[in-house]
Amino acid sequence: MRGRPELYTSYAQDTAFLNTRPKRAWTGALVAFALLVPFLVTDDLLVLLATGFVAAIGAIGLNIVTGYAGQVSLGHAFFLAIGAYTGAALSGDPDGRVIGFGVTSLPVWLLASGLVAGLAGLLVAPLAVRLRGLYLAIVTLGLVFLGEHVFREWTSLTGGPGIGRPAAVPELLGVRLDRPSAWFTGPQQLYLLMFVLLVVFGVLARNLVRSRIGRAFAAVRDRDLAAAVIGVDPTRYKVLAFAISSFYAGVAGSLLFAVNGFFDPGSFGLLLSVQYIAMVLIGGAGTISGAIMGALFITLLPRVTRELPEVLPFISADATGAVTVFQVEAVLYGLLIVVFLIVEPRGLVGIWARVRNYWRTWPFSY
Amino acid sequence: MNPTANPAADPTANPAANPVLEFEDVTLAFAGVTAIDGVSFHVDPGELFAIIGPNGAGKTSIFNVLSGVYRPRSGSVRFEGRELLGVRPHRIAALGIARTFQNVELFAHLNVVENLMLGRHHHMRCGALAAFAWLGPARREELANRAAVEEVVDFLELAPWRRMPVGLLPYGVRKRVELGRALAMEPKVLLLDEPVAGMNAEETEDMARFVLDVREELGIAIVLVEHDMGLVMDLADRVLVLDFGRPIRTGTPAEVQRDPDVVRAYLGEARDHQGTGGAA
Amino acid sequence: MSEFLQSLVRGLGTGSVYALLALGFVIIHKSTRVISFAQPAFMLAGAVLVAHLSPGVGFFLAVPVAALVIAALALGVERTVLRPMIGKPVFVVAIITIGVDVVVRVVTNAFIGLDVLPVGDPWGLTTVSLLGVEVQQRYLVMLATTVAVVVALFAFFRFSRTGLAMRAVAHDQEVALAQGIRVGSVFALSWALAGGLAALAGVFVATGAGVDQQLWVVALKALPAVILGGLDSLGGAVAGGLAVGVVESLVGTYQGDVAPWLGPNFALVAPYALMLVVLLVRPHGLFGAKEVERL
Amino acid sequence: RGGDGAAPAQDESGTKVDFGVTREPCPDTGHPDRGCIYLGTISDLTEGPFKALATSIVESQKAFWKRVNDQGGIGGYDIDMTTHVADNKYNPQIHNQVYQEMKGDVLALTQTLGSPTTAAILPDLESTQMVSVPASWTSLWGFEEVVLESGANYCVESMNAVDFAADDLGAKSVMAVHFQGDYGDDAAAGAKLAAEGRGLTFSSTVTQTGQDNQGGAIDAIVSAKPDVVVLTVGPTDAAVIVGQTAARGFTGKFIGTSPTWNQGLLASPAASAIKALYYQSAPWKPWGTDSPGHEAMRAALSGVTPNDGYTSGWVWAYPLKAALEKAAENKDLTRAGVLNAVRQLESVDYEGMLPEGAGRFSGTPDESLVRQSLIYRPQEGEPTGVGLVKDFFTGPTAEGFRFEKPCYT
Amino acid sequence: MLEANNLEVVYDDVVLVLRGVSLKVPEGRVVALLGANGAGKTTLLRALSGLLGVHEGKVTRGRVTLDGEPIHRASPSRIAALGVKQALEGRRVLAQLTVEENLRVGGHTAPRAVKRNLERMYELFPRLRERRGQSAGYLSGGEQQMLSIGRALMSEPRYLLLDEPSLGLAPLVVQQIRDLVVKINADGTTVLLVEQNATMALSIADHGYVLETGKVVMDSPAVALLADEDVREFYLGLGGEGAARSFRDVKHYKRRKRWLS
Ligand SMILES: Nc1ncnc2c1ncn2[C@@H]1O[C@H](COP(=O)(O)OP(=O)(O)OP(=O)(O)O)[C@@H](O)[C@H]1O
Ligand SMILES: Nc1ncnc2c1ncn2[C@@H]1O[C@H](COP(=O)(O)OP(=O)(O)OP(=O)(O)O)[C@@H](O)[C@H]1O
Ligand SMILES: [Mg+2]
Ligand SMILES: [Mg+2]
Repeated sequence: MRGRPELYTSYAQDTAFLNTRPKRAWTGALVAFALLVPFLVTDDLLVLLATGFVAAIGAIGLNIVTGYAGQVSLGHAFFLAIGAYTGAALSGDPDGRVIGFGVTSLPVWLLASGLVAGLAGLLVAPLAVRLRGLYLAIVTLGLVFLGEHVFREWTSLTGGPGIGRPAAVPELLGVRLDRPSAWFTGPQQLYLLMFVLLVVFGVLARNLVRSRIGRAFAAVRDRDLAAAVIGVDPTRYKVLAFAISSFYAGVAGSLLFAVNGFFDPGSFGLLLSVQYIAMVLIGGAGTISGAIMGALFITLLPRVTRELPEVLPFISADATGAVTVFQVEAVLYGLLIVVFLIVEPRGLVGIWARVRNYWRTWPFSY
Repeated sequence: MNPTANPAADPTANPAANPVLEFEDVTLAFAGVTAIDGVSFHVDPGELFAIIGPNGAGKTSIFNVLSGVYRPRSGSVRFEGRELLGVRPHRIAALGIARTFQNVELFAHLNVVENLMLGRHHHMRCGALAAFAWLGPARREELANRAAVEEVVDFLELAPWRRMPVGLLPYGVRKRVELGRALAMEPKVLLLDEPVAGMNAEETEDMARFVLDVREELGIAIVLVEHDMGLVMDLADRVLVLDFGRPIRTGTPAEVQRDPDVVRAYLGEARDHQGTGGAA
Repeated sequence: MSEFLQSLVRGLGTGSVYALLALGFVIIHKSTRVISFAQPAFMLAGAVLVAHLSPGVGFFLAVPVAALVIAALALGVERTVLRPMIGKPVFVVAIITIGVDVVVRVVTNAFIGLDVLPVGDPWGLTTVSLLGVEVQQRYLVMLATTVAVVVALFAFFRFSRTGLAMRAVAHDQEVALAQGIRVGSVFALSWALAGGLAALAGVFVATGAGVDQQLWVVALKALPAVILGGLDSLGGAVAGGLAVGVVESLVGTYQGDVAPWLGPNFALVAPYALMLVVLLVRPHGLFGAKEVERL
Repeated sequence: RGGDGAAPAQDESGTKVDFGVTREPCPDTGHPDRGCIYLGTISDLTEGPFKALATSIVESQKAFWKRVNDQGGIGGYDIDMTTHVADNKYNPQIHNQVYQEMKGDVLALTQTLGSPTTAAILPDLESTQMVSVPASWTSLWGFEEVVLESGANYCVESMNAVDFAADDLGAKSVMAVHFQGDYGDDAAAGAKLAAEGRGLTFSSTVTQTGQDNQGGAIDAIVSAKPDVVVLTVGPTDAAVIVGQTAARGFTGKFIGTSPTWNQGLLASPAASAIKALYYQSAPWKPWGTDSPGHEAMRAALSGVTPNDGYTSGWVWAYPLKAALEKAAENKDLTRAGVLNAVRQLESVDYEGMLPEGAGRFSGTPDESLVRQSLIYRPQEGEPTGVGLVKDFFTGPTAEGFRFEKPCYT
Repeated sequence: MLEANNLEVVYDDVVLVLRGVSLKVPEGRVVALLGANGAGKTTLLRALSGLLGVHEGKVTRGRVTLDGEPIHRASPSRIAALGVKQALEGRRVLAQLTVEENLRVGGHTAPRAVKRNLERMYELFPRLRERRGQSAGYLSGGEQQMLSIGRALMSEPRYLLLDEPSLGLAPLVVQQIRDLVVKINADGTTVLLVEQNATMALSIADHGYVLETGKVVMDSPAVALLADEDVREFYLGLGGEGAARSFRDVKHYKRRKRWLS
């Protein structure tokens, strides 16, 4: 088969996970590079990247319901919160100020967080399947507000707004991963942990979306009436998409604050939901790699905008003047998102597709 | 296609005695419109049954009743003796009724193979957990169904477009993909809603060939709605003519064509309908 | 009884502000199918502008000037940022409006300064007695203004071609273009209207105490209002806005006695709960158009 | 790499240094012969709820440290607090991120604003021995060794407010209307302790920020009709609450905790109600006071519109200055050295801005607790709109209070 | 005269669809445009009516002129105001609007004549009068097609670009459409007719063009096209001898002949 690497000799090859040689090569290189990163950059960046990986898990989840199944949900923050509180409560100190059960083993609380959030998704889904488009988006946003109210009031669980509680304890086989160990610093360990988890959950999601279930999601998204007539039950798959997406959100939620170690109910507002939608759209809806890229983009963007004023000579680094460097940062953050989406509404994946097409046809246009 | 999966080849079925599809005195009304008004007909196994009638006569509505999208006010619809009213669309599809749509209803962002694979959705069983893992059964099932889909691709000569998102395909090809998706469902009855509308003479011929092949090689009963009289008169075994939701005539193509009511309501005078390609 | 009436009137007063905001959302949605999350920023900007203008030119001149300026600002935003997005996925556009909101709001914040800014309205907290119920003047003014605005809008949409053109643009831009409708102008008009309405609402919100940075949060109350009323119905926006105001007020007054277990401040999220319940029954809100679909 | 770098070292005079201290001069203090101590600031500078307050704190502390540098610096070093200033948008996660970014480059934090935000970095502050100055008055800080608090905390301030209400206003019933979180909960806890101690009827209501979100609080006040309401909210919210309750016929008094006040309220529609009903408690004296510290502050900040955010920022900086001086004296300007110096502080020289004896960081929380606060009333013509009613006093409740744990949890 | 000169159109900056197409639509005539699916007929109409932009398409070479004035850079609304109007392909009704509102939208550029034209459309398509208050999205396929044509006629355009008007219409209605085109043409509207139903199109056209993969391959008077071997075979569905074939006979042999491939 030399010289024709793209020729498939079986459907198995065609449907394989990484079905072309360049894809395999790229993925291998990327993974190798990611594993080297903790030894190349400083802790603060590692913490940021670890957060980005967790966000990517959450964004993959949102992408399943929004990008694949076409149900735009602004309620992701609610499910993230459920995951975060489940994880924190399970692994929390039994004698602490807030509810805790002392089950610190990461796999246990991680799974539990996912399941509880997934269950919540399942409960909400019947409402969600009746609605479409912006109605669904805003009703799920309502969920976020109602959730905020509950978390504000349920202080024995959440510690209350403005006070908060410790997050889930990342302990694996008796080792606290957020504390320095003999070989690694805390951030290095967290980075590696989150990276591995992202790979695991990314591969699982990828499997799902190329299965019959993933196709059913897409069918329901593109045209649910027609989907029903060819044998796909739209209600069932909308519910399933919601549940799976919430499961991912739960997992991500429980991990998200494990990096920081602390969180309060104020973290789960409109802004968080919007950030996740932005991740999905900026990455490119309907692709797993897009969700990951989008999550990293949104997570790293503030860091970039913090660095930008230093290299832009016309901005004074003054913290208090009429125009402060922070206002410039915040404005830049907004502007970058706006400009990015105007230039490439299909997101990072769209840019990638363009680059690829350009090189494919280069040097001929058309 | 997979001949063993062909229901019409099932020796236990008794084609002569039992119609596959029975539509009995069905009435369907929307606010202000009676779309179907006391229509009855039946379709025998292996038969090609055509429904014609002016625009808005209720042809598509009959299809929508058959596939469970519309719930008629009264009447009865039976498929292989089983009552279909009240059964939800995806269940009906699983029972073995497949259709194409008047305004092509493909899943625009998926490619041809994926659209056809969706046709096989109810033949597959794997659940979410198996799908996540992509091991053993899930994978085997995927490959087996993929093979079935590739047969349809060959049958309808869709190979050049296999990996193209259907949203980018020419109209004629899309119509063919839709037929393919219906065939991938391995139905017992195939409902075709204006399969050659918007096609030129040559493309119409191609489509006609596929329809005939389906019927002859797979023995599936077909219900055809079409305004191209050349096609209808040529292919159909029996024709039902509707006007304003009411049946005005059922008979062989030749009988129907001569009926003065049909000519007045639908065909129009002074035209030779035989053999003109295109839509008239 | 008088407690009930007072609560009701307060609800109608704040509700009319929500209604103004909701109208802005609906107008933009009607012509673009997008929810503009930039409305909160326009609202804040309007209030800040009035606060700065009214000491100089007086409140009653400051308000129309500010409404016009914010309308022009919205127009500018539409022209530069939204125009290139015509025909792009609505949720992408919605995220863009969030970016716009951040930018406008941060810039506006810089003009708030360290102190609470009064808008200089003449009503203060004076109350009048109306049929035995003590009512704050400003609520009456809000209600009256809202009614006037709504009547004007209705007349405009009813008697001009533009209303129909807007709906055409919203549903299918290519069709609208093919009929010779100037899609760009329709967009511009709807953004400008929505911007002006937001500014007006902002001023009203600020009449009670003054402008601070958190004023924009009020605009979010318009979301349950538009959903409740139906995204594409002007009448629905008004009804939804008033309903949200009244529900909030009545729940605030009575929930403590009736259902304390819902927690203090449940009133603030009650509109969302109401929205959930209503949408269970009517998936397109009270007055929203059903999606028209057939095979 | 991983890790933060900086290994302990010694400068030429034998002072031990590690993080955030360089031999190179500060970028813009203009003393090329001195080294530089970098301090970090994490505050709410753009979109968050405390932006107005935060900007004045930052500006004031800039002036404070500039004055320190002008007066000769500390142990041969200038202090730089302009290089590492970050905006937390009042979000714990962002707070943590920017903290991680700066933590290798600063010796201590001269400001970390907000409780949930600071809580998000607290374990790290402890483990890295990063001494830091909060921009709040929570009773919790009294128990955190690395956190340098100044003045009466909210809890004590409210105790004194209730005692004042009972003694000077003759109140029989008290209601706490408060935000949730350390600020409101701490104050409400103090008010409750005092009310119970004095045998007053007590009730409390939580509310949220936002002008149209005060309906619940207003309804609660109007229906309970307490003699005195202890308010721990934001200024606009206070205007809405005081104005609307008065409009609905409420005639009881309000005592606001310090962050509740803003002189802009005197220009708001609620002004007349506020002038009639409102009292203001405070941990220290306002902008226009005559004391060496206040005078120095006004001189250093000439040209700004008076605002007590400046006063707070200025006062909060004193203990850190004292700790740095002590550490320099000990020839140990490492983080551990600074923390050690904090443990040795018997008192801090607040230049008259706080009463004698304040700033005893060497003692137990109960010993170092500042129990004195003041009461003001709105008064037009004063620089920050308030005039003194009752000078530094310790009410009976605070006097007898055993400070063994934070007032709220 | 509406004229395209050596037109080249590209979609998405990469897909070249028209490769140097020239076409003339003289005032007062009916011109037919034939071509297989995907040949670029619709694209050509879009280029004439200015609607390429909506589809990320661009005229990269050549020009479109109306009475000698170049219009390929003009906005669609301006072109519509000049009297060039395209009836979009594929029943693009505004589903949420009622039938009558759809028609009114069509009259956007001729607001004064709306009332009269509404009456005219209802006379042409009585079916639409019956359904006037109904949401257009619920109409049957053929009814939607009628609505789409009616909407284009509402503004009394000078040049009407009809994209597959007979699609999905009953034979009787196809005759009506044919008669309608003849009538409005007689009333002074110039028509460019894109059709798959070549028999119908050529029977009323003065002139015809055949488009294949983005190029004009035939450009002759309609009568000449009607007589052409290839046109007869591929577009009219007539066998070489001119007799109608039965579909049952053609099914087992396949032909793949194109002029240019
Ligand atoms: N969901 C619906 N709501 C209201 N009216 C409907 C609905 N579906 C169909 N109708 C009406 O019922 C009538 C029959 O429609 P149907 O689509 O069955 O016609 P048809 O025979 O397929 O016509 P065509 O040949 O034009 O496709 C039409 O007048 C149509 O307007
Ligand atoms: N928006 C678009 N982006 C990219 N390619 C397009 C676009 N629209 C059309 N095309 C391509 O341009 C070619 C010509 O399309 P066009 O719609 O003009 O053909 P047509 O002759 O009208 O065909 P039909 O008979 O199917 O209507 C097709 O190959 C089509 O795939
Ligand atoms: Mg039909
Ligand atoms: Mg076309």
